[in-house]
Amino acid sequence: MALFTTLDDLAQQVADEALIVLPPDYSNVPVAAVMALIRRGVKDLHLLFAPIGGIAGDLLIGAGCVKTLEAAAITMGEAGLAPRFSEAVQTNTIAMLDSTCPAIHTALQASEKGVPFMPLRGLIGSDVLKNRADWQVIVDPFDKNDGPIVLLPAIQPDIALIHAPLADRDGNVWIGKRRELMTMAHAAKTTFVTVEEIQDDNLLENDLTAAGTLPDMYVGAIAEAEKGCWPLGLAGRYPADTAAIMDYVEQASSQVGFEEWLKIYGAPR
Amino acid sequence: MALFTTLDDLAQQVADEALIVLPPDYSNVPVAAVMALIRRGVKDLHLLFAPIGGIAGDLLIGAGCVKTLEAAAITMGEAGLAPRFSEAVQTNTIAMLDSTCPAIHTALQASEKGVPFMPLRGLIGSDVLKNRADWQVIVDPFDKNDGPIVLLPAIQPDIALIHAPLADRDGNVWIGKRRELMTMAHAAKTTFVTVEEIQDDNLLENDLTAAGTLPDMYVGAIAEAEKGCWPLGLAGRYPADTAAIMDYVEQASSQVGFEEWLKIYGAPR
Amino acid sequence: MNYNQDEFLICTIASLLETSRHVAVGMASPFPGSAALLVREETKNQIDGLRLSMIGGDANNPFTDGGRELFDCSGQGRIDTFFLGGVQIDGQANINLVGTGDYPKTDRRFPGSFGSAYMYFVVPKVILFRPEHTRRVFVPEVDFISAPGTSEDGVYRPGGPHALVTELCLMMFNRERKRFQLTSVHPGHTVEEIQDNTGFDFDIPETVPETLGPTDQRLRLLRTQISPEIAKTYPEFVARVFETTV
Amino acid sequence: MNYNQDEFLICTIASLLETSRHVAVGMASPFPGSAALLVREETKNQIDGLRLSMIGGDANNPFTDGGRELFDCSGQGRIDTFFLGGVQIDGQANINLVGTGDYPKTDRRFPGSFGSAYMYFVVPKVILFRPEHTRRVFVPEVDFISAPGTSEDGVYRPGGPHALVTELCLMMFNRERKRFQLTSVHPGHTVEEIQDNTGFDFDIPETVPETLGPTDQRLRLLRTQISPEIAKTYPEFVARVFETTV
Repeated sequence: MALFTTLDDLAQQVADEALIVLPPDYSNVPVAAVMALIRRGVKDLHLLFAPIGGIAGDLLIGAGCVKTLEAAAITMGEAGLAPRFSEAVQTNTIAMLDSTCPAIHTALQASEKGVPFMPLRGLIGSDVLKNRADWQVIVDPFDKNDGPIVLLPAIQPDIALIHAPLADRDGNVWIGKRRELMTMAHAAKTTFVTVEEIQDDNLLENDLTAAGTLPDMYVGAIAEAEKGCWPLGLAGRYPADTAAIMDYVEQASSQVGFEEWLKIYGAPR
Repeated sequence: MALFTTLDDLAQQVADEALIVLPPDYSNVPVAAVMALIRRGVKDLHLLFAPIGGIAGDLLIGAGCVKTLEAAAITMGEAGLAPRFSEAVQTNTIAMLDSTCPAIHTALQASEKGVPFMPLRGLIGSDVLKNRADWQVIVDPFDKNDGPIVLLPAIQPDIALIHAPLADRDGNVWIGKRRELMTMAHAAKTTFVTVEEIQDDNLLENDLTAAGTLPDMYVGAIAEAEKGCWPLGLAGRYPADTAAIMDYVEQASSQVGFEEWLKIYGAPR
Repeated sequence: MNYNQDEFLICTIASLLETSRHVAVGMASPFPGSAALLVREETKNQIDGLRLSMIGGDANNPFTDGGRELFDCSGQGRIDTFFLGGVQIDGQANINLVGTGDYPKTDRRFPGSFGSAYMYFVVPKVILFRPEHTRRVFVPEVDFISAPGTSEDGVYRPGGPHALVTELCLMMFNRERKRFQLTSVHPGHTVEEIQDNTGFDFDIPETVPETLGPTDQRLRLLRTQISPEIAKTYPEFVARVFETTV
Repeated sequence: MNYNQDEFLICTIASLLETSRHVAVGMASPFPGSAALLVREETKNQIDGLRLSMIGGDANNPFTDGGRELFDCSGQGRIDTFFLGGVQIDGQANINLVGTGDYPKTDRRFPGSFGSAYMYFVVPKVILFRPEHTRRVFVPEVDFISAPGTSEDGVYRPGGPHALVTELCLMMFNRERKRFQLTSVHPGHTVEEIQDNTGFDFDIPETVPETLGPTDQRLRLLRTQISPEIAKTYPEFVARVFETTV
């Protein structure tokens, strides 16, 4: 597999039924890659957000690509509820694994460390816990008086799918302080990256950029995608296109409106 | 407590019997601060290395500041064995908690996450495990056939003591890619930092520096200490003074020689 | 000085933050964010002034260890005040952020539990903020417990509900009694109106004062210095709340 | 072309790396580091050429997540080859990096176990490197098990000992038989000499070949391109090993 590829070829490499992890809306969401996945017609994804999703999740759900969704929330932020997500859950057309933010971070960290589980405080008495047959509650073996504690099984995604401002020709990717992308990449079997641009200088050889660089050993494919987060923003590069997001929420309130939106904005750019 | 202080005042704020965590030799070791601790006459430290130590540990042990030492190793690298450490363990004058690198990283991560323990693979059948009454072995509750797995209790240091090239006037500290310093600081109750220099520009407001910055919320004291790692090096600033380290190992082979060395090099600079 | 409802709510939240040391503000929380920015500005010259950490944008966001740092930091005990809302909230301060109806087949699905199932347990002072004060929101029992208001003895729980701010009133939560108590009624509203619009029982003291409105000084600060700051994270909110008043 | 003992050892280790995909090199490991750099250079134009991650310095060190990343990365199964040594090594490939005598009151204390108690379990191919081949090192039973060579059934153990390189010979470890087998004897030494200097039993095939010396091409590469590269991490080592031969 060539490390450097095109957006649509990258999407071709995502298998049906794959467990894909996507970043939260504030963190380098690869919307252009999501559009390419929809064009490729990917099916039955197990989609995980680390830990909350927005338009990327709504798009994949609306396009019928998702079988199972795991997230702490799906929200369009100030623009309101996520329309395709809400309808899909209400009509039971996707399986929803409701979680809570730190549980997803923790389950990814478990995979990052190669351990089968990790503990997490809280959760006891919540219906989040009650509905997760895959989670366990034990008594803290170090202190029997410490009360019950939840153990979360590791989640190992097949693919972490992220966007970044910059990669270098060696396949290193600059993510800056968006370290959830680092955890996602470490936890996943491989990471597919779309980038605004590719530079010649090696990111690891400069102390300033090295601090925010995902090393190439975790990266399986890189494709250029200018404004690859649109209509979401990319910190330090471009702001979110709030009008476009508002417009999406309105149009996608019906499946017909969603499909029309997708016809216009989901085409290759 | 004033955030910005002097080296010797910083050392005054370290209480006897404190649990101090220090970084490994390749990562911003605050040797000047260690000298200041020795001048202050700190006693009965519980000294933890994250995860291995070198001259900083040997100095504190030789000067009689350490009651308990926890580390995966103490080594002078190419210069040989750590003389004061070896003698102290052989003559049983310090309590040694032998560990292994990932166990220390993991125990600090547990504290970072605010959980009482974390699991770790490996270890089963080793004498490292056999000699750690504070560690536990359980059967993986998710998969009874997965075999035994070790649980490590969280370690919360009172103070993480580190050196860094740069801080800003708001108390943020640039550590670059030396992320073990981040984990140490998150895990510890507070972090004391010596720095080469202090700049006016806020490190968090620049995307490039933010990626490698420890935020001020974790920082309890900052003191300037030029060449604060000497005789060790500081990546990107100055190399290790190999001759001085070799000289130390030779002189410190006896307690008398050690004390003479300390008289010369341990004075305030 | 005149003020609108949103400014009043921001200042009511602010009054609850005056003893806070480190306030964290989660996603989609412009009111709490504004209130915390306000108190931070007011206490900036104090040694123990309010520290604020906001996620959801780069402004006023000190975190450099990814999305998990807010939660790790809270687990370490570094954060003493946080905010949560609820599609439904009941009299034991259980909150539901997931949806109404018989889960998993919700009648109306909302975003999800976010970090509530954790933060409610570990942050000492959680302020519930839900402007809409109706029986649709304040129900006898929530349909889904995103995070429980109280826990049995023996459950590790340094944190929990502290207060509830709505468009009608301020309530404080009594952890021993596991009940809310009405603290003050917002100007123009009555105890009876609050009872009519609340689906659960709560304690009502003999005399219930009126919630104090914002001082002119605080309002001025909010409109001049805080609104551009909050706009960095919530531009739409600022355009809506402050356009007619500045 | 003439070569010295150190160059011979580096090239012997290199011969074990030819099928490796991702080699990690720990602290204080100049011989393994040199060998891995050599094979990386030789395979750099292959699609599946050797990837190398060295800690202990900034050169050839790709890690950006702190000291734990090497271990996490190994736990993820990304690293297939690692190196360990031993103050003592026994016939079941148990290694002791802590000291001799009755722990904790060691007669002679060495640095400690480093990451061995973990890496030996999770890295598929661990190469033991210990130049000194004496009965002081190769003992019937180690005084302290920093990391065991083998584990009982049911213990999670994708990794373990693969080979042993000393100044006298190359042995391979047979995990089923839980024993070393002599693979080749270095030029100038004999099977008998190895038996005399080894404190444990090991398997000896009927014919034991001589370890192949380095090719001229490999030696030239080592001296010209690899020595400056390894000097970035181990300057003293390079000064000692290569000064008389370049």
